[in-house]
Amino acid sequence: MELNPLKESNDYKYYELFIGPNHPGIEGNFSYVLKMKGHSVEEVTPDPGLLHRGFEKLMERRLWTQNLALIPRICVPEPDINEVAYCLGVEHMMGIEVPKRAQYIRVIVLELARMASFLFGMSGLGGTTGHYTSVQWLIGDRDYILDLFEWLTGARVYHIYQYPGGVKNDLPDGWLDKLSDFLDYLEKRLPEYDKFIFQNPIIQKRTVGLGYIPAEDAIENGLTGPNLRASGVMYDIRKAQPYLVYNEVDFEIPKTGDGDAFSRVLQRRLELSESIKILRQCIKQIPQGPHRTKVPNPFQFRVPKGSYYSKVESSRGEFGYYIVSDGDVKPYRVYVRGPSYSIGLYYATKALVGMRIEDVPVWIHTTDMCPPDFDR
Amino acid sequence: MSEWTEIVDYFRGRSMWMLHYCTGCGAIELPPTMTSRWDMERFGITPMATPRQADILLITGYLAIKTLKRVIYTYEQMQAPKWVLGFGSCTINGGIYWDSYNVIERLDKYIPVDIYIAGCMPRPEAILDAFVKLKEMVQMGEAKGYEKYVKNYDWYKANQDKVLKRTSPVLKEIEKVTKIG
Amino acid sequence: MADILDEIKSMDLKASWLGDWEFEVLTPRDRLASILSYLKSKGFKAFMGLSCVDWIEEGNFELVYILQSYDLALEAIVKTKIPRQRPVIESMGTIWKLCEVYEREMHEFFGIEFTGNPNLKPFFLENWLDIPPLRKDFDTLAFSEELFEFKEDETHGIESPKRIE
Amino acid sequence: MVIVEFLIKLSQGFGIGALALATGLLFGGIGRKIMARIQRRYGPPFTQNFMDLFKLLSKGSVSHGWAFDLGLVAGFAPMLAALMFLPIGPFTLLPSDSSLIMIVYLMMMAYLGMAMGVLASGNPNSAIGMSRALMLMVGYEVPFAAVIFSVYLFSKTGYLTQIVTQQAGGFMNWNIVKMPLGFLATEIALQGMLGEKPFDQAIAPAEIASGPMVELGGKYLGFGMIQHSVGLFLETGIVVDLFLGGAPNFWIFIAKQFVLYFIVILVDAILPRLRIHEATSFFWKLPLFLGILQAVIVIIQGGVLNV
Amino acid sequence: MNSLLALLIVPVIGSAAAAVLQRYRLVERLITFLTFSVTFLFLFEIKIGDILTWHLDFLGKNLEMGLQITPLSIFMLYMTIAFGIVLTFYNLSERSKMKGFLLLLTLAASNWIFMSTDLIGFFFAWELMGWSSILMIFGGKREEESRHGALYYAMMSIGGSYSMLIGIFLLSNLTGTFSIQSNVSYLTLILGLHPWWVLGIVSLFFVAFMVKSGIFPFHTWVPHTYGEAPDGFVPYLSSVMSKYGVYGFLIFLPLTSGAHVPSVLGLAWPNYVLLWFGSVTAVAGSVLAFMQDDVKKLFAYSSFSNLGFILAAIALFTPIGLTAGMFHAFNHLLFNGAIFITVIAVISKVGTTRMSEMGGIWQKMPLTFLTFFVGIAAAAGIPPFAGFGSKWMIFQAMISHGLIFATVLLFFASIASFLYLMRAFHAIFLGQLSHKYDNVKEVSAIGKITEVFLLGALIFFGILPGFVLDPINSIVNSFGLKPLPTSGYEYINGFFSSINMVSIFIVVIVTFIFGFALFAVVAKHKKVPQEDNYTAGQIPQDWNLTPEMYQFSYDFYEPMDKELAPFLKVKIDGFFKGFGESVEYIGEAIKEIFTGNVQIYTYLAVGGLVIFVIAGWVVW
Repeated sequence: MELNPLKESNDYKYYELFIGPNHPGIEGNFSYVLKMKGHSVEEVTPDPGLLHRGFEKLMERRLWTQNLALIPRICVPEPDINEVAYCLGVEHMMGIEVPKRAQYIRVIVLELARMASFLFGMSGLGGTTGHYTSVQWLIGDRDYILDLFEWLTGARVYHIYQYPGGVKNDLPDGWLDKLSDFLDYLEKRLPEYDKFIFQNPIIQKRTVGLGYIPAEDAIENGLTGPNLRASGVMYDIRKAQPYLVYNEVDFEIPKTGDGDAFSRVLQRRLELSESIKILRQCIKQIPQGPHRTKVPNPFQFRVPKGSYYSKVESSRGEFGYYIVSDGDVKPYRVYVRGPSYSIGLYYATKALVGMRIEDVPVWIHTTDMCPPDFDR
Repeated sequence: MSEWTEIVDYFRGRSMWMLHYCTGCGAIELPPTMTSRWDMERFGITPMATPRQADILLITGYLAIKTLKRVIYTYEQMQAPKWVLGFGSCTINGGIYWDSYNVIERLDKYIPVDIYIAGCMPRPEAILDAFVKLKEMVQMGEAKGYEKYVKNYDWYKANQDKVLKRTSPVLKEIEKVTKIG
Repeated sequence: MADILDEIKSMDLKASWLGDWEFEVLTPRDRLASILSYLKSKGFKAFMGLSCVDWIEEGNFELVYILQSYDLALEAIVKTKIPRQRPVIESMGTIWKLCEVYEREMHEFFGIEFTGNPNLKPFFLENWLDIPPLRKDFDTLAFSEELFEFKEDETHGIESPKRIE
Repeated sequence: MVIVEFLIKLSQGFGIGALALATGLLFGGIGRKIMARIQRRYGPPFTQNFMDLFKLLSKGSVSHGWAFDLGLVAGFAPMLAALMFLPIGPFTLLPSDSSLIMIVYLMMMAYLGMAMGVLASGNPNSAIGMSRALMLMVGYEVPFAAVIFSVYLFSKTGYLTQIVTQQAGGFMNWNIVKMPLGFLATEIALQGMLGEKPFDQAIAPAEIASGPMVELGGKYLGFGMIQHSVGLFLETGIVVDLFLGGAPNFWIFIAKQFVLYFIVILVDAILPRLRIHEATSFFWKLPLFLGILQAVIVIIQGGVLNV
Repeated sequence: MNSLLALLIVPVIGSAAAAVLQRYRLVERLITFLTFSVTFLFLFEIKIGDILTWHLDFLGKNLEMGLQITPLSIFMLYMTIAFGIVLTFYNLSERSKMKGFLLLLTLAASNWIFMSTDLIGFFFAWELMGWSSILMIFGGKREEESRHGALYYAMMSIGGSYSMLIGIFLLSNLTGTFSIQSNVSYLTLILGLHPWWVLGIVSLFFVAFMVKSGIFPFHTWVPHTYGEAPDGFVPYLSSVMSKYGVYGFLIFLPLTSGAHVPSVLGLAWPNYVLLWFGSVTAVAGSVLAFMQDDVKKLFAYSSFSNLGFILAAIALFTPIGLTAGMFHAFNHLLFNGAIFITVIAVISKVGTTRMSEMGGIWQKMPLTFLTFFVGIAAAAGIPPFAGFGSKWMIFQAMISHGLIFATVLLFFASIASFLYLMRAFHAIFLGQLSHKYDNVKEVSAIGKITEVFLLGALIFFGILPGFVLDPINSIVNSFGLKPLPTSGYEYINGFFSSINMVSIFIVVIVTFIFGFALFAVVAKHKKVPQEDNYTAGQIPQDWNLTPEMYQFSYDFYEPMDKELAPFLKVKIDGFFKGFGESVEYIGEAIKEIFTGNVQIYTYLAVGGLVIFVIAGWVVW
């Protein structure tokens, strides 16, 4: 009975497999080079930079307000967080007080964007496991949100709607009604999704217990957002360090707390419900008033000397802007901290080892990483 | 023989498979175009996994130098007839990244482009419109970018090499990097 | 919450609040490792990012370490300056392994050498021969014009793509 | 005379091949349409698969050598050959050789040929895909074999033509009524044979970039499509002949095939893909149990043929 | 009558000549080849019913010994000698360390086995065959391992021999004669009275046969021995020598054809048990085969898996079962020979037996590749090649008895055989060609002739099986069973249906022609090297991608291995590995006690056996 391993060198056992950039299993234009043995991963090398545009350099060359047109492009599925984070930083450094109504509008926009991003992220799971019907449904429903955005801002994807001191336009008439109609519709759809996706035995079979991330690991490796919360660390910037008017609305941090792929997706699904709850409260509570305060004209727009790290809770985690000003009309330095950086470029090299190839794209998509935000 | 070519072109126009390669941020508008709202499959356009199987290469937005290299490699792995769709302003003149050190300015210096879609980002309707236009061009036998690539290969290659195979610093007058001890 | 700031101040370091939830600590570079370890032991377990600012006029690189404490809901921003002429600093990979990835990026974009980091290969850029791009003296527009040679109505003897209305 | 007869058979064979191909492509097209409607979209035209095939056959492609070419042809020819022994409605081209096991083994030759072609390309993605396809085959062929054997014992013949004639005379004579468990096992195995979800591990685009088809383009992919379409016709046709009593004419035959395919499509639309070892062991549990139970029932009913 | 003796004497003379001229490699090989050919010529001289007897006075006992030709023996003789000719012809150009004189001794022994009418002759021939093959295995490439393999084989053989010897003495004590025929008829007679007694004696014989054929649970020596035997000898070992066991089974199987014993599903229960041994062997062989990385071991397992098929079929002892079994024995000889000859051709060119180090050889050895392809297609049972008919008949034979579990198991083994064949095919011939094999050449002209011959034989006997089925029918007839109806050379008549192989062949050929025509008519393709491959857009040069690093063949069925691992652990890995190890351990211990030289140990073991024989003689 010969079941002993052969004795000599092991080199011939390995081969390389490229996941990305031109591969249906990767998210965006990004690449993992896997060293494989059999059907399992032995070593992971990420290859970023395929989307590197040098934002941090370009922002130094543009006026403070010009940058608003540039930065939504850092994170494509959910561009508004960039604008808000940047505006929050600039406003803090300049000491601008933002009107209440504008803050509410910002929360509405942020939550809508978060919902769109969650729907998009959940469709990634369908795409990798071959559950294409769920992809079609989720992306189709996401389009209603884009329609709302289009009405509000004039654009489907890149809104360029925020401005230091408020938002560019007030809400159009009837927009809030439309929004609440949409929320009604989505609430009707969600149980269907639950049945179809989250209670689907095969989806559960494929994700439950996959890619378990313990809480310690999650903290140590800089995971944030739903990925962190799915591991059981109940930390949400909206609750812990409330910005805008998040302290005036009531919402929960859902607890799934397993740290496996399924709980990461489930976390997003439950937070989607919380977003609906927040939006409903916003619709009720939004005050009348101006939607922006007066700020200097773009060519005189100078931010006092200093630095500040402003951050918001995005659908992927903590999105931070470290802004340095030397008092000029242009920023001296802006550093963007994307939430996918640590998980995509570092933690994946540890987590994917030992996984079968069939689980790799599922793991990638359940962490919902977004290559543009670490390539910048 | 020309009738035969016409028939072939007709079917090519009705069955265009695009490569599933999200080269840039324009790819975010592809899922809506593919899925239930706009349903690209109506026109026989389906995403395909590898360059061997695909007819259309979508350049969805800006191209970093690193990506350009891979795009060219991918394009050369595709088999004729093949078409390239430049997507968004960035492929036309660099768009908002006109002064970026890592983003190319004009795509058709490096590979032949059959149709550009302007806008940042182009709406799904614009994408569909481009596909329909491309279909018409293919059926008329006008979309011959791949032949242009073969004919002017040296010119394209020279442009590609200038960007991809640098042997010396681009900015020469700037003083040397401080030597690190 | 204020305790931690006092403690840091008592260690002979400059520290101040930047906002409601974050404070900055200015440290000389030889004390960087100890202050980071100290903060980690005080609950700032998560490493959020490493940035660098090129103060070209004073001839310094300022390294910015952003740490996060989930228990205190606080952010600590630790800054240290190194000379621009000889940008060498110890790698913090011993405290956070994750830090090595950020250091690799900073090495590429600013040309800072991190001693003790084994993996400082090119990361985002390929075949980069010029000075690191995020330094202030790097002119991205000139670079772009030189390399990509963009002219609005350039045809190169090949007909430009057809415009569709 | 022999030559004339041969030529007649040859032209009939061409006819059957073309018919099967057309039906398979049409089924594929309708399947895509149904799938689109489930996914709340309009979907491609019914004829989309024809256009795709035509385009593929007229498109340029790469070859990795003659083994690559030979493999693709060897993947498609035996499938066509197996078709010649299938009773299609009342018509069988070569009724005297329509042994069921022989047809199953001819189909396997098609897989062998296909495997040779795609593996000659030297891409590890296709190697993984092929290893998965073979592992899955161990899964679904075993319950299917159990069903075949129980049909053998029940009908006391191995000719498909005779199995069909024995079911003549109305619905109550169909094997689906007499051997419901066996039909159930076959239907599940059919899902695996056609490689539809949850058993599409072999191509799994998100995991291995469409697996065996990675290096196929143009006519090679076209040949793969022909093989798939003919295989679709053949496999559903075998099940119709085994359980649904064949058909008095071609149209009813196609209709019955479509019913089977429709079920497959519906399952395909709502289920994601299993992992490969889960899929294989799934086949060894419920379907194999059903198949063997069916065989035991047949044996108890007095099906043992004492020699 | 002389030709019967000639079948024994010619090989012995040839062997002596080869032994003398051992130093001149080519001459030795030529002698081996010529001896086989001459022996084959003598085959034409003999016919069924030829008999030769003589008496031997030994230690005061008068023994009647003899040689006889039965339909079974002539079938076996033709098979073995014809295959030997092909192999020795191929070996003319082969550089392995095979010793021709030992092969010829084996031939003499095998001829004696097939013709012997008495148990003494049978036993001595059996021993001669066993020991000469053991000595042959010493000559493997890796000395230590091949000694190990030979030792293992010797231990198992000795075990089998002792068992058989005890059986022979028991039997002769009961009947007073050594004649096979009278002993078998005596056993048939007392079967009704003392079934257990008969079963015990027969089991003693069966153990020896099972060991020689490598039937579960006595298969443990197979991979070791096959893996280490000289390359040139492995085809003979696997194709021919495994059939001796089948011959042995067939001597004793008619015992239970009477209706004296309780039966299961219309099958006498000893047969039923034997059938299960066969089925389990088939499955275990297949499953173990697809976990191997060593190509010789893989096909060793494949070989004993097929022996399982044969045993399961002949255990039925019905006309169709017997026909199927014998037919499969023939087909196995053919396709296994083709596979092993191509495999050793590749091994001799690339210098390794590890499959994961090979790959892409098809570009360098096209004819070998094609032969191998047809070989595995036949082994997988694909029409219209040899191998399909027998598997098809085995399934029909099994299912007609309602043996659903065993049939499903066999079908599983058959599909699993597809897995390991495909894996070997991929790992050796397909995939990326490593640069270290850039200088590999196709086999020499002699090798090409052999391969073309085997290729032709695989197709010829595939589409005209009647040429084999006719002699098999006469064997079936000689066992007192009613042979299957015949209706022409191109027909195979099964239980449920019959098949015209020529018509299938024509259909396949026509569809292939059509396929190639279509392939030629549609759009043109471009030939690209294997380096130009899909790498998900990454540039291979950037990642220093070598062909070896883009070839996946190690752990090919790892998910399946994991699924099956629990079964293997409990059933085989635990008990039988322990069994195998203990045997090895004893061998090691003896080796340590004595000189440490296995050859001397072997002589000691033979001496022990002789003493044992004489002791037995005196006691009984």
